[in-house]
Amino acid sequence: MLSKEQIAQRIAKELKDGYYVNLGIGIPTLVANYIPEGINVTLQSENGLLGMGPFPIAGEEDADLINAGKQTITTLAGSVFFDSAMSFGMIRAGKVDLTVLGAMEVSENGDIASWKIPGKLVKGMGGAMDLVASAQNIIVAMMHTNKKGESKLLQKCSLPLTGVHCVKRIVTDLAFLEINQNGFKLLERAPGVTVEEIQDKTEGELIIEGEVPEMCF
Amino acid sequence: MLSKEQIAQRIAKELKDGYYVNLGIGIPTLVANYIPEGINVTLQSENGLLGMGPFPIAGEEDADLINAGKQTITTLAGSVFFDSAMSFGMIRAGKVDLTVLGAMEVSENGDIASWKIPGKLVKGMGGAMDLVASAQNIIVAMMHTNKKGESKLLQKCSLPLTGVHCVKRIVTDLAFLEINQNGFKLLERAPGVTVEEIQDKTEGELIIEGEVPEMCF
Amino acid sequence: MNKVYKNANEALFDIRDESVIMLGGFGLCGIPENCIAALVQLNVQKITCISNNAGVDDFGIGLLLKKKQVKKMIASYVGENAEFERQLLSGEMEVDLIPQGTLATRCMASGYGMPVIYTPAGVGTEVAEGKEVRNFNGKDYLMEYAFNADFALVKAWKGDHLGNLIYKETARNFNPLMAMAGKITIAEVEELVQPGELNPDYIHTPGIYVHRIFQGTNYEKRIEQRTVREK
Amino acid sequence: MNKVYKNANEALFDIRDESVIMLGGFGLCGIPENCIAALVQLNVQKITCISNNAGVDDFGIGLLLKKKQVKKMIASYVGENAEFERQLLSGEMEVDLIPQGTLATRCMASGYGMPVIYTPAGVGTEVAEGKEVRNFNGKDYLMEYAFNADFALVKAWKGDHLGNLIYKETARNFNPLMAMAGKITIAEVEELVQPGELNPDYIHTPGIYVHRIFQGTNYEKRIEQRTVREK
Repeated sequence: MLSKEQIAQRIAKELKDGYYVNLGIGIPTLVANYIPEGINVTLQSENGLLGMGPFPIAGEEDADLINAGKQTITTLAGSVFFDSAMSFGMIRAGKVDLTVLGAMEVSENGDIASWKIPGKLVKGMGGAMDLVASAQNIIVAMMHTNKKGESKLLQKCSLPLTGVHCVKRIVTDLAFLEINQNGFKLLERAPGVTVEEIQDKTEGELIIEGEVPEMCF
Repeated sequence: MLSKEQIAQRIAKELKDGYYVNLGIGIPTLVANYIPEGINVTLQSENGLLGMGPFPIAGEEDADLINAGKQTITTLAGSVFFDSAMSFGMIRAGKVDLTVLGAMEVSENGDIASWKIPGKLVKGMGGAMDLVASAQNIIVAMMHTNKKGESKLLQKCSLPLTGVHCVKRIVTDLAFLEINQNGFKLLERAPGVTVEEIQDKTEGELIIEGEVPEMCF
Repeated sequence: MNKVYKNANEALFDIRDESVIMLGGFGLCGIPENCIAALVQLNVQKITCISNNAGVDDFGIGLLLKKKQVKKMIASYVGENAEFERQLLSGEMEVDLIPQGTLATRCMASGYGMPVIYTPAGVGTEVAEGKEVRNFNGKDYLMEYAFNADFALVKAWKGDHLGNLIYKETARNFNPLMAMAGKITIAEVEELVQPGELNPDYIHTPGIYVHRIFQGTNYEKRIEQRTVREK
Repeated sequence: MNKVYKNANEALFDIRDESVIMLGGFGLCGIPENCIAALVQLNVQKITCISNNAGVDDFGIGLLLKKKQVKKMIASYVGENAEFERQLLSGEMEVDLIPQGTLATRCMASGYGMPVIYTPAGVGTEVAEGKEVRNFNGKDYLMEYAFNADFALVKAWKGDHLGNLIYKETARNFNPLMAMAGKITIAEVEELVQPGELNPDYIHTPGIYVHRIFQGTNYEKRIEQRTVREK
């Protein structure tokens, strides 16, 4: 079973040199800590920044410089600021190569639910609906099951949707999966996790072809 | 009969303090020379400048600094540069208070033709179609008749249109007219020009109500 | 034509109950602090706020919520505010949640004279309910209307007497977009300068969009998530 | 990921006959002089040019016209060019004239992922022929499609190794819009600097839109209408 850090680490292996990447709040943010050696990626923050740097050193926080999670951050040499319309413009235009975000539920046809639990608090979708509707290449980072132990990989989402037919790949604490026309194709198992356990915890159609390798880091 | 400079001068009397104004090529450009004392207007050039200044002093021309007529110009304190999409954005959004432009023909319902003579050269519409379609307040500056002595104020334009139902007022070498639902309403005569002469040279419906005053400068 | 006002209360002199008001900022970053304080002090009632977020309980738009001045909130994310949650669940306040990019682009559309925009954001979700869906090049888009507001209240870093504005870092966010979408746009700036002091190549909002401007005071610039690293 | 090329010929290495090419600039102001020279030298044939103007007889896009490299010209104003007129009237070249604001906004729409825009420009004229007209709030608008191009060739004042660009004065014009609309965008700059040398608040085109960049040489920057006043 992967820790949140390991989920981020596995996703980071999918980064390619020159990628522009948008990382959502939560586990996705951690991906920035595991960018492979020799790979240069530029992080986009949808509030209006390209080239997001690390958190500031204590005492050097700048209230005018935050990311989409409202965290204080820094810039790097070559960073650019822009307004939110241009920011979502470049997202809609498909200029962002990879989008990593969290989810409450994902369905076997690539639908995602992440912004609302009816009857409980509605926090709002923020930029998630724009991101999932526009990105060509979306990886969802999440736990395989919710706190009650119920699968988050479903035949059909039960919560209000954020977007339809958009998720391409999923990395959970148990597995790396790809969505194809038939369902969740199991690409890799987390170290020490069996195919049976993944099958057990996947409510949607799980596609297993041949030997499923264990992830390596 | 007015000279081109006097046409510009009469139009300049319509300027109000704080106006943002777009002046087309030709006679309209001359309006800038007659801005009344105590009136502050800001000139917009649709290639991407707000706050156009006078021509540069010889030897100080800057190839990167031109107006929509491709003439070398200068800036003023408080000028702003922007791209052409924002420039036409502010035009479409109705932020420009007054647009002055030339025309080949104007019809009594406010149509304007100014960009093409079939069979002869087609120069293109440039920004004229955007300007006439968007501006709330358009004054056309032109001669009352063409080189053959034919009226340019028509029942119906004969040339391909630049825009429909858009011209509000016209200043020619003979008269100051306003377009209302019935035709060209004669507001003022040029000094020494009779109502009869204006009537003679106006093919479209001319509306004359009471005594028509002579322009004063 | 004088655009310069002494302070927020004077610049907001004609604000009325039931106004539709846009407020720039993302989270607490780049919010018009002085204008918000004036709205509280002037006690304007039943306002519709259009803003990406709703502030926190005791700052930003949260101050207006606490005094129950807000009839309706149009935002994309409101997860930082418990009073907001209470008023929403109790039905005291209407809420319209719209995707962040849609919000930004609808403001820009207004400033660019575009009546509608098409965006794929929200297709197939409850955001699409009642909206026109149209397919272009094999992809579905929602038609969304341009937004404007009776008043747009924005915060810039520097501004001049003609209303030209420059924003700092990510405090830019929605400010230039809302500045273009106000029937009356009021800008508060940290530093008000004479025309000519801002480089004309680097102005983000041309003064043609700005009706009133004043130099704000006592900026608190509260940080929502103070995150730091070891030296 | 290296975006930096040595010169125009190298940056344009994969340009092909029949390419659709956008060229920034307004008149001769802010045109990609080095890229145009390379197109002439590489002798690319049957190209479609999208540019506000068509240059003059012996400079700018006029150089491509003279060598009959242009199959089709999409522009808003072409009144400065006699060779253009000749080829147009003789039927050697196709021409599509579109309003300047429509041209600008269609490029921007591409960079902003908007499939179409609505504009009132051209309603009731021959520009509207065959196009959808739609009424919003009592006003008619034409639906116009976003534009993109195989290559967008733009000219900036300064640029860095990541492709971030800053334009100077009115040489900005169409350049940032076309920079957003190229499947491959190639920027030539007067000064190429290291990342970090441009102020991140003042960059006009973020590098995400730019695929290749090089420092141009021998800029002629010809002036079309030299107008001056007395001292």
